[in-house]
Amino acid sequence: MKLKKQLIALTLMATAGACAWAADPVKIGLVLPMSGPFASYGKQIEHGVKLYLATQGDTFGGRKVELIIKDDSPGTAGDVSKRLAQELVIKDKVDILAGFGLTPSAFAVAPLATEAKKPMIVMNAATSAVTTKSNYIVRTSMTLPQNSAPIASWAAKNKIKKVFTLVADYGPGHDAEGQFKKTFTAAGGTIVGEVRAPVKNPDFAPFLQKIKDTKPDAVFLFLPPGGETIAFMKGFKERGLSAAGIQLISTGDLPDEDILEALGDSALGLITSFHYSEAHKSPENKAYTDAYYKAYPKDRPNFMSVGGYDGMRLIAEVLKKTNGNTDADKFIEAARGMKWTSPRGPVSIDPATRDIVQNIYIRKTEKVGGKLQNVEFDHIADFKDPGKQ
Amino acid sequence: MTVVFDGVAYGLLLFLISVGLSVTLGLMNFVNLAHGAFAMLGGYVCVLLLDRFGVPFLAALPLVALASALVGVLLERTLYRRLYGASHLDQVLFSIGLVFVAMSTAHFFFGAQQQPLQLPEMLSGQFHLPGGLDVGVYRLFLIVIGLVLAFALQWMIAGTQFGAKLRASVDNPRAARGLGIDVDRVFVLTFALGSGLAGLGGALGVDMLGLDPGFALKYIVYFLIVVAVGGSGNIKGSLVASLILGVCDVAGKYYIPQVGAFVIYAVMVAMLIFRPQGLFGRTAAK
Amino acid sequence: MSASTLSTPPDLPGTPEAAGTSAIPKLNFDAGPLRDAARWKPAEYAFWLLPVVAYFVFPNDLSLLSQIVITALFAVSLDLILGYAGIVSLGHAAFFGMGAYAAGLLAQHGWGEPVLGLLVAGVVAALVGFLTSFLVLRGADLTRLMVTLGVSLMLFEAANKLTSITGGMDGLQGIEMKPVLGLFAFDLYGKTAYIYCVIVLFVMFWLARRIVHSPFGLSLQGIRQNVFRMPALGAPVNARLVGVYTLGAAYAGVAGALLAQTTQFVSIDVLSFNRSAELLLILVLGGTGSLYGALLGTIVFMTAHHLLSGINPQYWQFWLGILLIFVVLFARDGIMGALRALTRRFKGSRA
Amino acid sequence: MTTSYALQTSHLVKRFGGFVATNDVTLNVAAGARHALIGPNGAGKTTLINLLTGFLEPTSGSVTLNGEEVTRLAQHQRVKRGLARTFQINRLFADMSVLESVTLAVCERRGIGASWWKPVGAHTDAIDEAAALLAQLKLLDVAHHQTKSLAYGKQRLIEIALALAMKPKVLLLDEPAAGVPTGESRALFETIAQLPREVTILLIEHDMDLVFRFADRISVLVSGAVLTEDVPSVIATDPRVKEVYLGEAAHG
Repeated sequence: MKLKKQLIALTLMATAGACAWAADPVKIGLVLPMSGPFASYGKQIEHGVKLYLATQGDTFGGRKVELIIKDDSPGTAGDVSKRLAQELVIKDKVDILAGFGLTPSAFAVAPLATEAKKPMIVMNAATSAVTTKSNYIVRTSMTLPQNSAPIASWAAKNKIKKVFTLVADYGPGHDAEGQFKKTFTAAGGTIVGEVRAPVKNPDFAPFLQKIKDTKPDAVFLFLPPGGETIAFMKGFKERGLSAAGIQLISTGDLPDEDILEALGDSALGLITSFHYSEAHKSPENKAYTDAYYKAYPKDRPNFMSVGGYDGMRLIAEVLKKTNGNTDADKFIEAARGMKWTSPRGPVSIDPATRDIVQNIYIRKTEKVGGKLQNVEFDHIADFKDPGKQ
Repeated sequence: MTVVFDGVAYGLLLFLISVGLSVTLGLMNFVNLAHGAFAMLGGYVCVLLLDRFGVPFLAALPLVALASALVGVLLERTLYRRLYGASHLDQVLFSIGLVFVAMSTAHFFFGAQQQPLQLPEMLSGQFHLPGGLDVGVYRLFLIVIGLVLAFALQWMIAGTQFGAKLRASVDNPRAARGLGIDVDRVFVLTFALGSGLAGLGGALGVDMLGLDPGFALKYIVYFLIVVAVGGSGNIKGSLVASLILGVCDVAGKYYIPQVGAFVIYAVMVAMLIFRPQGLFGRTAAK
Repeated sequence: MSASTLSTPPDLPGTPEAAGTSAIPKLNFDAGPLRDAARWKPAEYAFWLLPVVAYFVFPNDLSLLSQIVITALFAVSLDLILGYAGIVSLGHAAFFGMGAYAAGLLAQHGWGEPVLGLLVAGVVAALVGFLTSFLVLRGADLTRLMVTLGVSLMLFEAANKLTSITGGMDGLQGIEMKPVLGLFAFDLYGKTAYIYCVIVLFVMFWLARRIVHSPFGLSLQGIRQNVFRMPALGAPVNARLVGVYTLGAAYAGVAGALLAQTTQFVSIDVLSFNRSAELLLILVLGGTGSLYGALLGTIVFMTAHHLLSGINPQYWQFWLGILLIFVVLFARDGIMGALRALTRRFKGSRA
Repeated sequence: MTTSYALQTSHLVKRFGGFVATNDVTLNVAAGARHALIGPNGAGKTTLINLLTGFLEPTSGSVTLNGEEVTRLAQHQRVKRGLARTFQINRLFADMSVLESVTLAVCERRGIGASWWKPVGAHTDAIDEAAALLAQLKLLDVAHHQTKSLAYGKQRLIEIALALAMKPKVLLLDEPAAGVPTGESRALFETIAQLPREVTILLIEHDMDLVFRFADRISVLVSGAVLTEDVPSVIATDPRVKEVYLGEAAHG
């Protein structure tokens, strides 16, 4: 029964695809959390996508790009994301689905992308298993393990023997903790303490005190961006843990450019591993950040905007390669193994897992020209997502 | 030992913010879930004063209390007054509506991200007591303010003429009017007091709890727990309840982290079942 | 209306047959209004044509329509508890979530038959409802608000902690739904899903309507209107409240299961505070105390929400807040209240 | 011949903290009696009724209904055993029609209060019984009116209708004529007087001439304790009763 249905859908798509690709615009449906707790995710990704179209033009492979944005607030409700995606496919007849600020929305829409045979470009959701949920998914942001493994191997190589891990008690937190522990203990390090703090946690005092008592070399941290991170960083400094020489290490989404101001000086000295920093030295990044500030003076470019920017670039490159043909299988074939230089550095799409392969940089948070930046001083080139090895 | 100290500081912060709710709920029998919005307002006004107008932190606090009190009076005169007789359900829905409005207004003016708040030098950092116990200066500052306010409020409610008039108007507005008490004026002042305290609590809390448009909804539960456990309208009850909850939460997280959030919710539900009127509250008069 | 002649009243209290008083004169009394209260009115038939018409008028919006139907069932479940028995709840999503997870886990482990999923979800939610109902019996409105809120928050925490089972924040995936009754597979366009949801809503609504018009329903109204009088009539109030709370929980569980099955995904959001708060808003908007109030409230709220968030995705919550404040201050009886007032005025002016 | 008692209490005590509301009350109401309970305000009459109906738990002592001890039984269980009451202050279903309220009471008595399948309208026997009751209390004309729209006097009749719907063996009337204009209270008492002897009535009433015309036995309650109990003629001449009432009047 299933095969017959797929054949009909294929022929339907092919005929529509064939005659449409010459003139009609390419409709891209963006499913993003534009309001609610994760509103800043949606805003940054939208900035990235629109910035690409503004700077590189909006016609590729002979077809003009048309964006349709749907707000799947609060972002963690899979049923809302799936309903909006279904509307985009059936009502707005989009050719490509993109966006997905959080993992639940990506997971919910994946089966739909398979059934409707629509390419699905994930621009932020970071859980490793996302690309396995549908053969039509390509990810241009990052994966959690891809960022937590390098900081672990860096720590082991740099005289950090005893690490205390503190993560937020939710899915992504468990993944980051698991990956860090696996890589760090394999490289000879020991975990001297583990804590999973409740997600809504107005006060870190007890945990900070516990860390201070165990006196580790470093603390590996994974918290959702926002109030919790600020409270922790301030407490870390205020209770004299940084003064006591305990090094704070974590993945780069903690000192995200969006909240660096709010973190203030408590973020100084933080060492993180990430795939993008505003301070990354490359002509592409210089052009990108200048264009970003011109278009959005009130905000700062961060990894989510680059996820959107590169997602749009991938679509543009594929359209050029397939001469405007958005047939799902042709699209994915064209995307596999694609390479380009992104504002973050050289990137490519892993032909097997359709996930992004990129440099992961080790950076330290310092004041550059009066402004807090994550300055890169080391990197691991073309790092694949260890989560799927 | 510092766990107890942190618990007390955190408890007092909870008290500062929720005492306003205890006032509006207990003395005026109004379930004001929008109380968090007044605290958020206080936080944003404080950030505004510090960043844009360079007002020092300590000077900003009274202004913040005044600002949120004024907004409280404005809303009380226009909207809240119509709902004094309404059922708790109506009051809850009304205040949830207010929270939605406050959240999107804050989002519109201040954007979605966290608001930075730089504490003045003398309030940050650590203070090393002889016994090797290092105490956060800001936490000490919070405890002092919390206790001062608690006793001032208790004295005001129990000791002054205004306090007596207030309690009379709530117990029996008709009788109070009969005695010539201008009940409306008393309610306005009480509401202003309640929202002013909330604003102050909000501003003081920014450093520890952070501040973003979701603040009003995120911490609603904590304020309600303090009032429910402490018994509405009872300053002493709210103080003791917030201290117990503060220490319980902190100790819970220190010793048995994975249980963490369950502690607070379980304590709340158990308390409500066995002592519906709260630890010290009067038996529900109405 | 023919006046139903009254058969000689059986053992009239206090009038022993032996007393020899003449048989009670035939009472020309018409019990009509009460006797026909449960009969289906033409307006109701018209109402139930709406979903059929909507199927043809909005073929591309079936997924939105399905979610309106699911929320309508969820609103009916709260109306049974709040509108009829007067129990205030700010944590009704607890049962919705339990139903969703039950159906989701069932389907994930191979029992993908939808109708079976509904039954299991209803039973699981009813069980949770029964266990927590004793917490709700004591205390006044405020305590009930807080207790129900506390229970739903605890379930939310539990769902987040048991990531291995529920998938935690990332949600429960890998749900494979088998065709409904083995015949109708869930299709891309959501046709089967929509029809399936409408049928389930109608059956559950029909049952709720029957219950509401039964002596049990009347006794619930009695409890809501005067909880002191009922024991004096020999009614076991606590047993009735436990009964309706469990029934409401079962209804909410079935609604949760419908969502899990039609979207083949369960996110932790099914247990969130927002869902309970929004449901309360929907019910008050529609007008508590009438099942159609729950349905109308859902339709108006979800459509307004969909259109508003379409217009400006970032600030639709602002208008939602304004709407809520307006309804509470000025239109307290909600849409049903306004409709009743209209019909009364219309009937008044006509008669 | 030993008189059988419908309702008895032995050494009933109720203390609220220090205050003794019911002080060692032993009351025996004969089956079929028209027993009145009189006493000045604050004598503890309503507390006593609340103890009899189970609304309040006694501090000590016991309550017996038709020979069966019911002290620990919940309120609704005592009603099932034939003990019905009216309230001093109306406790009615404001938004329900009169017929609905009485039908609800009849359904509860018939034990179909929890039946959820057949609509109320289908239980024609229950509706007929309710209608007959309304006819008996001359409320038939307002059967479909909402309770809250009726005059206070009519609402008092509904209180009695609801109590009668319980087919009580013992009926507790807590100042049934309170707040009813004198004209209507005469009619009210006619209806009560017509009730058959199977129904034992314990009446609490202030209006002396109503009590003396209605009751065949009177107990006088003063500050929670029974001062005396006797036939109306003896009570009428008993100086202590006069003193208690006059005393109350004299001291003001």
